[in-house]
Amino acid sequence: MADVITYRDAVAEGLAREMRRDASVVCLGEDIGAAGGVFKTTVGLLTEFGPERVWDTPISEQAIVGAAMGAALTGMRPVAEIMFSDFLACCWDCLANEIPKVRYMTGGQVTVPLVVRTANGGGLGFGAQHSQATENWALTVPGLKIAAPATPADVVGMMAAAIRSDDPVVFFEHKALFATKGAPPPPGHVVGLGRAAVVREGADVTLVALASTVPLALRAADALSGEGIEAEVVDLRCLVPLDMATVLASLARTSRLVTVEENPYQGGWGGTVVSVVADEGFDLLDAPVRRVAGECVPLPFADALEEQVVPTVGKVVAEVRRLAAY
Amino acid sequence: MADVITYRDAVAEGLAREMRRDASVVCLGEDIGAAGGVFKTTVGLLTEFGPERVWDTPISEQAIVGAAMGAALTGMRPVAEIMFSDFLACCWDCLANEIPKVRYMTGGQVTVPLVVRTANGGGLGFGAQHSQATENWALTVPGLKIAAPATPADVVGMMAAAIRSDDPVVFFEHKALFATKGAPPPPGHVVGLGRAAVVREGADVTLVALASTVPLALRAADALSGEGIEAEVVDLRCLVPLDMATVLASLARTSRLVTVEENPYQGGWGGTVVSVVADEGFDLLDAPVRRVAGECVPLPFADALEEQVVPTVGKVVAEVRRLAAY
Amino acid sequence: MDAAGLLDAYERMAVVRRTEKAAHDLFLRGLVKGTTHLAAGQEAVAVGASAALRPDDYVFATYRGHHHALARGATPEECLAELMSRATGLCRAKGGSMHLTKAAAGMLGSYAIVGAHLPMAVGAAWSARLRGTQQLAVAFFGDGATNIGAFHEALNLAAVWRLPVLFVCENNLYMEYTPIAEVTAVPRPAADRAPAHGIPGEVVDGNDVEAVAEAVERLARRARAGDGPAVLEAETYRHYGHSRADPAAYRPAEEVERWLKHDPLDLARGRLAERGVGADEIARADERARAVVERAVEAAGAAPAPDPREALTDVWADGGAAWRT
Amino acid sequence: MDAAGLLDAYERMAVVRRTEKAAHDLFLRGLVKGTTHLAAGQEAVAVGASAALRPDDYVFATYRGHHHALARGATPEECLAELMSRATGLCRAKGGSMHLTKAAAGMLGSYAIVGAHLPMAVGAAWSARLRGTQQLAVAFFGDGATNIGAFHEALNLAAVWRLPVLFVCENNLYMEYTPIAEVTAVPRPAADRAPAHGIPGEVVDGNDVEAVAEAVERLARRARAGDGPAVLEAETYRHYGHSRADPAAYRPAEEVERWLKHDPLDLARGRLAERGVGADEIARADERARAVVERAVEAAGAAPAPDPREALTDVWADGGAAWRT
Ligand SMILES: Cc1ncc(C[n+]2csc(CCOP(=O)(O)OP(=O)(O)O)c2C)c(N)n1
Ligand SMILES: Cc1ncc(C[n+]2csc(CCOP(=O)(O)OP(=O)(O)O)c2C)c(N)n1
Ligand SMILES: [Mg+2]
Ligand SMILES: [Mg+2]
Repeated sequence: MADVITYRDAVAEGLAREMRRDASVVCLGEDIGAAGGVFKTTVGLLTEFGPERVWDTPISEQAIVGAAMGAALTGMRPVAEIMFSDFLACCWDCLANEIPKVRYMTGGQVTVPLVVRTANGGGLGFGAQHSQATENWALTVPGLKIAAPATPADVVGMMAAAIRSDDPVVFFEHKALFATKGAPPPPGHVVGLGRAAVVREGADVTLVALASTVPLALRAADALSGEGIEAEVVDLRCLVPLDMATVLASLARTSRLVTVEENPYQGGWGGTVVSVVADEGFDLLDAPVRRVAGECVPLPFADALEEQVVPTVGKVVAEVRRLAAY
Repeated sequence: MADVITYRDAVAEGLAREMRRDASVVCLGEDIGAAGGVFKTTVGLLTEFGPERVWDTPISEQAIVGAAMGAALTGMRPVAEIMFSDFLACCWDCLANEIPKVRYMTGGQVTVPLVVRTANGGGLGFGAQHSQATENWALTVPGLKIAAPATPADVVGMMAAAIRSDDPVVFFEHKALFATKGAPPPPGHVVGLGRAAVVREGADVTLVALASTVPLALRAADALSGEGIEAEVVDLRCLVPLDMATVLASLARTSRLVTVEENPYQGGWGGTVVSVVADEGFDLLDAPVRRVAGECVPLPFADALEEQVVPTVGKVVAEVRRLAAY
Repeated sequence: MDAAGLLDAYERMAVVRRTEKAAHDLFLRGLVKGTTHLAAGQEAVAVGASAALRPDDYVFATYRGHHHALARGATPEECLAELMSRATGLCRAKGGSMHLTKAAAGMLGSYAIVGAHLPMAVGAAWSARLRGTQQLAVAFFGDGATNIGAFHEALNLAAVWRLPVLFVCENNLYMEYTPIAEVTAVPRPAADRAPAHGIPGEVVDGNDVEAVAEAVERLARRARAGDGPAVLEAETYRHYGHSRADPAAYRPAEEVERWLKHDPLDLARGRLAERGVGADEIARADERARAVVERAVEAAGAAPAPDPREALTDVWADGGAAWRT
Repeated sequence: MDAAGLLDAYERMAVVRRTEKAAHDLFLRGLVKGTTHLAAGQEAVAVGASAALRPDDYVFATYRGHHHALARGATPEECLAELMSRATGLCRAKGGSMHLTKAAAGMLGSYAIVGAHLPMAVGAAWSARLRGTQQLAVAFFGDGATNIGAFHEALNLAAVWRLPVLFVCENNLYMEYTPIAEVTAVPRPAADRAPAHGIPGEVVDGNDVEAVAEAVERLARRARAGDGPAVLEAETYRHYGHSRADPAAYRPAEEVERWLKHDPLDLARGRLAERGVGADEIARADERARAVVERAVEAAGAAPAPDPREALTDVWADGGAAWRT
């Protein structure tokens, strides 16, 4: 293996590893076969595994996710691709009302071991209907596990965990990270779901980040370091299970917290994190908690406008400065 | 008019008042015409306004909400009924990706003056797919106004505001409140969207509630009063616009805050409220903030089980006691 | 069907009929909470189809699914216990009337959002094909479901992949309270849509248990042979209202009368007589049905309520419900 | 069409063709960010349909919608300025290539989620009927959209309510990279689905601007007269790949060649000659098209970027974006 791998290639690698391990893993989605996916995240799978393992579908998101559910109920481990996470809306009934509830409402008679992979987030200039960070949609629904890796190694390790999970997992691959590179994962690499990572240590403030905002928070931390403020950066990696233990432990060291979220402030995941902190971590706090999140608007097309509404290094730095001065 | 009106009748009354005022108001939905709605919330409309104003539809949630959008773009003020709020998932693309974004992404060329009414929440024993409180789904999407009245008078007054609004409004009618009664609204009653109401004053703790949890919070406040704890109860009435000014003003008086939410803790609206409080109201807080919310599970069928997972008077009282003792 | 087979089918239908009656009475007595959607009148669809299926085939049904659960082997006691919120219910009182499920018998669920389960059935058929098991998947749904998008997406995908799945529409002429004809652009809501997806669409007398069994058997054979899915539209009628205590006043009296005269149990009884099955034998079948449902009502009523702690189990495969550390 | 009408249509198509070429070049030069879905090759559908519509009719299009915006009266400059993120763009740089909209000209938007705008067109037609205006609504969409649920829900509702709406499919044989035939159970993805909703489904040569205009005119007349919706499937082909710099290597060379020989502009040019329009007149039309697009590229390029404060306007009808107090 090369000494670096892109996040994009890591997706295909993560899928291929599990497909080699387990014949019950099958993929379906639009243009994932011969075309290798519109983001080239399934390149090579059709060639290696053939058309009985990699299925091109019509533009039928409800049928894709519903079929995945039916297959998962009957012995397979399907991995469905929904091309852009905005389109989760097109199969939201299945994803919100069926998949996460069927085990519970049958009194545990069935399991639903499936993965729904999707390209999430902004930064590529695709406009209001192809740029949303929709991980917070999934968070509103109990019964879904939610993975959102920030590095190529985590893509592979979390993909392994997601596919092996007997529970349904929504796997958010971030569009703006596809071209990023990182250390390749060792063979057999598995990153259990629900374990956050402290990706930078620091004593002054905790930055809680996810997916695209992890490198952003790290850049902000570097900038702050020059001003004598040392930020600890926690990569949540999953929203469910949510590793509040790691967040609270970090807060115990730093006493200050900022969430860095791409999803909008209203209804964003940071609200859930902050509300746990404002309850269980209240005594640890030396300053207000801040959320640097998306503005509560649709995503505009022009870069000059988009910059105004998504989290940026500058915004994180400014908020942390305010907190440090508190 | 009688000296009390049910919440259920208030829905039909609110609709009728606006339909009388404005010929561009038209209703569509499943079984809303001859049948008067499955919750009897549109009784009398077909008779009074005829089939050109009240339209029965097929079971086609995407077509219902999409058609409402198309009509709203072209000079009408449609009011679409989605029978149960769980089924918003069946038209989530239109509701999350189209309706709230079209004005913004066309640079303000169009407006979308429509209302989507829906029966929300649990308490009637309808099980996992007909009992959800899904107001938090709508909160994840900038561009939707969100109304959720708790009393018959507010139903009428907020319906007037919602229908007159040039912005799209999701109007959550609570199933468990349909049979409740209250003072009838005066003629011309309008309750502007985005104005919370302090429905009980008290100096010791602020309870922030919405729709079904308003009467619940009031009962808890009564119980607590017997123990010498005076709770102020804020009925948010809307999630967007969110009246944080009223919440923060109350907190300034009480220094303690508990949200009472029917939606699940994870991704629930209380997270957004609490995160604003933990930021802008941090100095006002004398104790941790607590959220009494739905458990993070699908809604179980049996009463004995449902009670475990929804907010109850007992749970609110217990949390407030803990805070008061802090 | 031979006489013995038909008698067996008759008895199964009688059990469904009586279970539904029991559910109705228990609802009126306040012992079943929430709502029920009874299938009395539609028994022949479930029992006829089941007679033609293999034990390892998959069935997906709707909120109006008691008859399918029973036809696939759930006992009246399990079903009624579920409706009565008992720990011994099919879903341990977590599902309720709308979600009867007996996974161990291939009855993979009753789903309460119209149309949602059709793609699932497609997926189960796809899985069967991938595993090479010759299993069939059957989705039962109402006439109203044919106007929702998921229906069409499911049919097209099943057709393109030539999957062993049958789409069985129970056309009972009504959605909740609105006649299907008022909101549907074609006369046969299901069968007339099949050609849009290149698959056969048949209509059958859904009150004739033998006709249903014959049609399902034939279409199943075809599907198992790799010739792809089919749509079967079964014409039938519900004896009760849509749900709860709906008196169904929106239905013309002569329509109700006509259909009550075309009762699936009467029809089967007539056929049994034609085939020389004596009235006493039929009476014994009726009596067995009566007894089993009577015992079921008692046993379900006597069963304990669920342990409240059950509310926080079964979200995840590990049995728990923890969403955070 | 008479000679003058056809020449006008030809010039309009030439403007579209050149605008798309300009967009393509600007994209490759990094001056258009994100993505573009070009309609070169499909001009005749937009221009032919527009020729048959009234100015107050409503048009709903997809992310591949430049030709529809232009056909309805948006200028190349407005369109290119939008693609180039300029303040003078059709949507003030908030929409981008996928969302060209000119509401003032009844072009009520380009929508980027497949199928979503079909119900909207139904709603606009419903509104026209309620207001008694005899306006028509037209939804343009791709072959791929015929497999998504919203398509069927829209057709059925339009049929049941007999609304003045036309569903015009631009069948260019491909979704993004997958041939439509591989994932669709019937040969004519749109026209073969129309009977499932009791409405006529016609096929037309989508590269023949006159044929398109004729068909739309005829179906529009019918719809305005209260005879309900129709499906028109226009066979056409895109000259570029699906989006961005897709080289469309998945398309067989002989297929591409065949379709390039059946170019809508060539076809119209031939017809013009047949009708005695001289080569010089056609050349002048070409020259006008060239000039308008050249000026558009310059003007758009010279236009200012949007004011960053615009990011927080236009969520609400009051012009603002405040979600809380
Ligand atoms: C998507 C969706 N919309 C609406 C409903 C409410 N609803 C429940 S049953 C029903 C009527 C269904 O009619 P049909 O499909 O004919 O089945 P039947 O009840 O007659 O068996 C409706 C509208 C629902 N459950 N799901
Ligand atoms: C619901 C949905 N699924 C997937 C996509 C991604 N996507 C964009 S264009 C496209 C192909 C559409 O094909 P077709 O309808 O034939 O239109 P064409 O691009 O050929 O004009 C797909 C799959 C989308 N935009 N929306
Ligand atoms: Mg029916
Ligand atoms: Mg196409």
